Amino acid sequence: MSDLSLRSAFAVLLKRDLVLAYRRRAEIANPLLFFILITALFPLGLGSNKPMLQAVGPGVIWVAALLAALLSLDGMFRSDFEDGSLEQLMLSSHPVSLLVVAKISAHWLVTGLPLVVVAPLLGVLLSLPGDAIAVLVLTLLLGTPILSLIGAVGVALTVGLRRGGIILSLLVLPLYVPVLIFASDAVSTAAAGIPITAQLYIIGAMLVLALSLAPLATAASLRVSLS
Amino acid sequence: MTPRRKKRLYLVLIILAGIGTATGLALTAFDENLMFFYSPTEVRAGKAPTDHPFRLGGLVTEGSVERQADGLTVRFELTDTQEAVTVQYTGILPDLFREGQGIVSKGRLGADGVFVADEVLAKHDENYMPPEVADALKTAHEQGVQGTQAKTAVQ
Amino acid sequence: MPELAAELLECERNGRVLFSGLGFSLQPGQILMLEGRNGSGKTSLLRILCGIRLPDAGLVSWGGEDIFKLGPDYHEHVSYVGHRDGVKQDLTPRENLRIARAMGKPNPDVEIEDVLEFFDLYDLDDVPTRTLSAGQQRRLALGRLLVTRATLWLLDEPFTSLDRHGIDRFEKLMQEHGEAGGMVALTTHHRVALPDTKRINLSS
Amino acid sequence: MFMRWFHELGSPPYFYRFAGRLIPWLGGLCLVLLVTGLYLGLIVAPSDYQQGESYRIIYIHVPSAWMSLFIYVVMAACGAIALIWRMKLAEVVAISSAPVGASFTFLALVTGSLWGKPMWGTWWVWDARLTSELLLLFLYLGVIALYSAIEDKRQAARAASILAIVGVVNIPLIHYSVEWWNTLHQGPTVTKFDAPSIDVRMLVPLLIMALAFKLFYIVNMLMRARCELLSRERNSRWVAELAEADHG
Repeated sequence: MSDLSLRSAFAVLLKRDLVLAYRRRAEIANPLLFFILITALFPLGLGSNKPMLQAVGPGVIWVAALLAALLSLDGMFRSDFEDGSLEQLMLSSHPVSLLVVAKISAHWLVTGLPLVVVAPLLGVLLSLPGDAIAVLVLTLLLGTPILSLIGAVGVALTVGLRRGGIILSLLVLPLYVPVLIFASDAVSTAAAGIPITAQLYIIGAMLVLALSLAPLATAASLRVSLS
Repeated sequence: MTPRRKKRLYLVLIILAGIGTATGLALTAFDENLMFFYSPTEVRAGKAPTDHPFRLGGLVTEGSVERQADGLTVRFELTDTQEAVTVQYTGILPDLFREGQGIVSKGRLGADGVFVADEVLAKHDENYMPPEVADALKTAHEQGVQGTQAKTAVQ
Repeated sequence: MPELAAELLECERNGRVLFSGLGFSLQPGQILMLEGRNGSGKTSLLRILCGIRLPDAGLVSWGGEDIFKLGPDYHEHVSYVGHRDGVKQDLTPRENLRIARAMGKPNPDVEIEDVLEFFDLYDLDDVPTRTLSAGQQRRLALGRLLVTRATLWLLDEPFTSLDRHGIDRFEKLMQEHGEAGGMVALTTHHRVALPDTKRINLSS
Repeated sequence: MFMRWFHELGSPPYFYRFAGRLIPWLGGLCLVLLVTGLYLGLIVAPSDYQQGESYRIIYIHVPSAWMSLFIYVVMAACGAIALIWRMKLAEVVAISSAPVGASFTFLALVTGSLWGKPMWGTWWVWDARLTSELLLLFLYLGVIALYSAIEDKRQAARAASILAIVGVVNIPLIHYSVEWWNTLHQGPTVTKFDAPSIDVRMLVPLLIMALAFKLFYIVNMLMRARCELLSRERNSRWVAELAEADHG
């Protein structure tokens, strides 16, 4: 009985955030446009020297993905904090750390998944070889949920602050660095035609670790921020 | 057990399982090739990229360092005691560069099998000792090697 | 039904002690009014009772157990309406209530339609909450109290933006909740005509 | 007995007085060790068979790097205590440790860079050890920034504690990076399981310096903690009494 109601609470919350995102779809599109624009700036700024673009491409796309994720984070808890829904979430009769997973999933579906979808296009713009594009998509698929999970902790810590944005990036970006290193390394290694299973294992390990610890840390941080 | 305790226990178990899985994945990754540089053996075996810059690490082979006429370009062999790769570098070498020393160099592998480096870094080891001790150790080691050889010969 | 008890509560904000050594208990059927000047810590006390805010010292217990240890097991008995309504502006009143119901322990005896009806929101149930007036939004927030089986209502200035009719109606609702064995703790500046209320003044 | 002492130490006025009495002693000892360590390390110890005189920077670099990790772990542990048992003093110790730890991390990075240029041939290289140590600096700065951004200091301390605990995942990464990856940075010397591969005349000054740095941290942290306590408890009776005694 309680499992059933937990599952329905999870589903209701997930659906709520998706519906809200849909009703504000213009805002949701912003990080995605930002991602595409930032990546497009590099060929414009560096000149369309193909080998060079190939060399910097994986790093550029991943840095852009990082910044786009950072930009989208604020939306995860800010409006809930301002209208009081976050207090209500904390007072739910279900464990907060599980409800937080619903919110993070919604955030990823709305902001992370689109990045994965448009990534091949950007790979083509930066003239990455086909294998590298496939790996790019794979690393983004594994890596962007980590960004949402770690980001949730950062937003939860800064949600009560009036100018939390700068601090948020100071807290979150260092924690993003390992993802960036291994993911862009995997893509450029794949471009060189070398097996990348090791990097994928590492990213997988980070994902599992973030999945099991970040929700707890987020719930604890929200508790602190609301008190 | 109260339902609350039970729930908490499940949660702890899930988290522990998560951490365990993560560790397992990470350890699997370390069994694969995840490294800062390639060794000469791997280069010889064709594991290093051909049209991509990479790092090559190894020991400078004794007696292999030759300076070109321009005084800046150096050629030397890097070895991991199994295989060796010839490295060519133009520029100023670090203090610690000498024969027998560990080196990490970054560059590309040419079609002729020569590694053209655009950066040479000297990797020093974790041993610290005064020169006289190092000498003494070296002699002792050589004697030790001779000793074992003598033993083998006797047997 | 368990009772809510507070022992030696202390609360400080930015190094200033708002109250300390505060103790009281709330039995089923009782209504507790928290009084005091602005900034005397009424809202902080309510949030401590909710379990959102940690007291700097002391203990709040529900049926003899620390509410912070009980966590969600305590929250299934609690419904809180704070300064901020806690409704999503882009969702309709009906959607808002459906979410509130799923977050707590749903009350099977109450239909969402009845709640909307009771708070005069029935005709507005398919427009975004953003288009509702402040008083209507407040009524929607109060509607949350009915959709779950919460017995303890914690209300921070529940009468804000309500008209005379709404106030009377809600007073009556609180009274009925008390008669049915529920408990209410509220802060308000309105003179409330409720029998059998307990009062705590934080300013004295 | 011990628990009672521990509990007493947890009360701010007691800790304030206790730390006040401890500081001059520890500070003096720290100074003596620092001078001895530097004298032995820079003048008495022999030069290295490979690196000559340049290796002497280990007397600053290695203890700073150790302290950067040690202080982070202390900070996170105090943070955990502060979160679980809501102990005021643990909050204060955690938050007072952060600036000292950040300074040591910075010092380790700078001295490492100074060492790297002549030895490796580069000021900086993005290998695992160096990158993860740089991340540690950012983690420290994040903790400090978060703490100062939140107005209510108790809330701030708890938020900073959570961040510190989250950042702990970086610590094993730094420590084991030289073993897990083929880094440019050399492997551990003193802490490896078999006998340290360093001459004893070089090891002794290193250990003395390490102890001196540890004492420096404790003294500095205690001084900061005293200030923090005074500013947090400025409205309490014991601070008022203290101020009165000072004036009178």
